[in-house]
Amino acid sequence: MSTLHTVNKSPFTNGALLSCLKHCKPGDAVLLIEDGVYGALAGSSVAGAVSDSLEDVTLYVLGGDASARGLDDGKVLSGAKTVGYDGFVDLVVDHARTQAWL
Amino acid sequence: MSTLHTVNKSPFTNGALLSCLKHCKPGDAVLLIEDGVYGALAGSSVAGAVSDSLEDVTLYVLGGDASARGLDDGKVLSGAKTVGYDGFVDLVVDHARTQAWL
Amino acid sequence: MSEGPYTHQAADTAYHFVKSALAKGHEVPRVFFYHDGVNVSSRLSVPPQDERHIQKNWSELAQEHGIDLVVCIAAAQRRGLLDANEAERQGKDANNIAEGFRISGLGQLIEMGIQTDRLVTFGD
Amino acid sequence: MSEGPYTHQAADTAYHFVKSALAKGHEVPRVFFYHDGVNVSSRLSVPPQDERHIQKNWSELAQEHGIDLVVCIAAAQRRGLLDANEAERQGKDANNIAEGFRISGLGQLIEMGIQTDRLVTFGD
Amino acid sequence: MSNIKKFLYVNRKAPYGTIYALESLEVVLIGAAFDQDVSLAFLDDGVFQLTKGQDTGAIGVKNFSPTFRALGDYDVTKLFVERESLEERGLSEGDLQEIVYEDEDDDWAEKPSIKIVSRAEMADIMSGQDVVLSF
Amino acid sequence: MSNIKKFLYVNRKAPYGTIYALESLEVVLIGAAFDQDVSLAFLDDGVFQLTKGQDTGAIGVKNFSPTFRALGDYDVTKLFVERESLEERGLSEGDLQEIVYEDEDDDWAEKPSIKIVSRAEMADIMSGQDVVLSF
Repeated sequence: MSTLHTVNKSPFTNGALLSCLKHCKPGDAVLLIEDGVYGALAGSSVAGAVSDSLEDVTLYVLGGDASARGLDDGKVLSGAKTVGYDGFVDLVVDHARTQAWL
Repeated sequence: MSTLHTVNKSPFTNGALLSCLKHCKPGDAVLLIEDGVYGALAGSSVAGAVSDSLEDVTLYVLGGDASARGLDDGKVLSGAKTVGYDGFVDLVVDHARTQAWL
Repeated sequence: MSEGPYTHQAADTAYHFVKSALAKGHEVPRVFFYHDGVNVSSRLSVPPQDERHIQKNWSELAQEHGIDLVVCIAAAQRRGLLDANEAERQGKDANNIAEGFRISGLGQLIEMGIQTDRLVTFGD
Repeated sequence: MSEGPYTHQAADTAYHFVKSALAKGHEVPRVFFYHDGVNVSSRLSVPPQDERHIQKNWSELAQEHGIDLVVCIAAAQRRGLLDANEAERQGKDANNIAEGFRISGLGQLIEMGIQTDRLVTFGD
Repeated sequence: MSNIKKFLYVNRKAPYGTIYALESLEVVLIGAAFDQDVSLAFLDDGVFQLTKGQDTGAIGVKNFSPTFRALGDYDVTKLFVERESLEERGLSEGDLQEIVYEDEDDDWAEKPSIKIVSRAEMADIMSGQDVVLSF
Repeated sequence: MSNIKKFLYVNRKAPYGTIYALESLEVVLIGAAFDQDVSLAFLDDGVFQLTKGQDTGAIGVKNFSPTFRALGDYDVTKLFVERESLEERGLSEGDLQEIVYEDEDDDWAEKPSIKIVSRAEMADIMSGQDVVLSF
C-alpha cells in the first residue's frame, strides 16, 4: 500500500521536495503544506522537475497554505490537486503510512 | 571596504551558500560555520561552484566546527583557510560589515 | 509535534489537522510534543491580542476531546519546561507547563506508533 | 542571537565568539536575544549533566564582563519568557527569566547598530 | 548627520511558514523611529513576502502583508527586490502588491517604494551598508 | 508477533548544527526496549551523522557519534545509508565509522550494521514500513 509524503519547505531554499520526489514509489501521493506549497508554482525553476514526477505520483496542495501565500489556482501547476485540512486527513487514512520530509 | 559573509547551513540541503557566493564582491570573505563547513568539502557536488568563486573571494572554515564533523584538512578544498573563534573575531574586525546568510 | 509555537507553522498545521480528524469521527488519542515542540506547553505565553493563542487552542481541544497531550521530559528539561513535580525535583523555584499537558518519556511516542493506525509528524 | 538553546548551535557559536572577542580586548556592550533566541534566558533549563549549560554560560560571562543581555519583549511574550514585573503585569503566576538577562524593546538592538563598530548576527 | 548610518534589513525567507518575516517587519517598524538611512532587501524566498492576494483566513495566522503598505508613513521607502529571485520563482513585478510613499521633497507626489534590481545591483546595495540585519 | 511493527527512523539532517540527530538517537534508544522491527535510514545530510573522526572539543558540544556503535547492544542492527547521498557529498563508505553487532543467530559472529543501499533500494525500504519517524 502506498505512502503519503508531506513536504513543508520551499523548494527554492531547501532540498526536501526534490529528495522526496526521488524516493516516491509509483502510486504515492505528495502533499505540499506550509512553505512547501511553493513547490506547486507554475513556471518556476523547479516546475519542470516537479511536473516530470507527476506521471507516477499525485501532487496535492493544502489550499489554506496556498491562499495565505497568494497562490491562486492560476499560478499552480496543472495536475496539482487542492485539498483542505479535511482532505489532508483523508489522504492520511487512504495511505498506509505518512512520511514527513522535514 | 569589504564584507565578511557567514554561512551556517549545509549547501546540500539549503541554498544559502550558493546565494551568498552570487552576492559577493571581489575582496569579500566567506566564513563557513556550524553546518556551513560542509561547503568546504572537496569532491562534492557543490565543490566546483565553490572553487570557481575563490578567484574573487577568500573562503574560511571555522576549525572547531570542521573537527566536530570529522572534516580533517585532507577533506577540505585547497584554498580554504581554517580559523578558530579568535580568527573569526579578527575577520569581523578586518571587514567593514558582517552579513549572516541565515 | 516537533517545533515550537509561532516560530514555525507546524503547531498550527497540526492543530488544524487534529481538529479536522476529530470532526470526521477519527480518534486522536495522543499528541506527543518533542524537540522545540515542548515549548507549545508553556502557560506563560502572552501572544498579541490579534494573534491566535497556540497553547490555549491545544489545551481546549484536548479537554473537549480527551486528547492526551504528552511533553517529552528529556526535551523539556533541556529547554526549561517543567511541571510542579519536576520543578521541585530539580530544585527550581517555578514551573510553566499549562493545564492539559503532562510530562512523560519517549516511550509514550513509541507506544502510539505500535497502537495507532496512523502516526503523523509535524515539524521543521 | 536569533535561535533557541540546544536546538540550534547558534547560541553556542555566539558564546564562543563573544568569549574570544573579550579575550582579545574588544568591548561587547550588549547581546540582543530575538526570535527563539529569547529561550536562552530561561532559568528553568535543566540540561543533562554531561552537556553544557547554555543559560548559565551566558549569565556568568555577562556578569564577569559587564555585558548587557537584552531579551526582546515582544518575542519573549509570544514564547512565554517573562520576568517578575512582566508576569505581574500580565497576570501570570510564574516567571522564568534568569539573572543577568533583562527584558526590553527592539530599540535596544537598533541602538547598538548605531553605536557599535560591528554588529554580528547568529541564528538559523 | 554623523550619527546617521545605513541600515539594511535582508529578507530571504517566505512568510507564515516561519516567523522571521513578521519579526523582521517588527524590527523595521521600531527602527524607523531612529531616523537612520533604512533600506529593505528582498531576495531568495524573501520575495514571497510581497506577493499580493495573501489570505490567511484558513490557516488562522495573522495576515501581515498590508503592513508593508504602511511603511511609507514611517519613511521607509526603499524596498529592493531582486529580479533573478522573482524569475526563479516564476514571478514578475505584477505579482507583487503595490507599495507607494509620498515624496515630501517632490510636493508629496506618490512614488513606488518597490524597486526591482538585478542580482549585481543587490550585491552593490549590500556592500554599501553600515549595518546589515539578516532575517 | 502481531504486535511487532516495522519502525523506520529517517535521518536527513547533519549533526551538531541542530539537535535533531541527537534527539533522534534518543528516541531510537528508548524505542529499542519495545521489541519492534527497527531500521534506521541515513540519507541527504543524515549521512554526515556517521562520519568517523568527529571531535567536538572546540565547540563545547557533546560528541554523540560513539553512541551509534552501542546500538548493536540494543538489537538495533539495520543502519541503511544511501549511496547517492554519500557520493553527492564526496564521501564513501570508508569515511564512515565502523559499526558492528554480534549476530545471535550465527554463533555471535560480528557483522556490520551499516549497509550501503542505492536510492531505489532506500525507496523500497521506506515503502515497506508500518511507522516512519522523521528527524
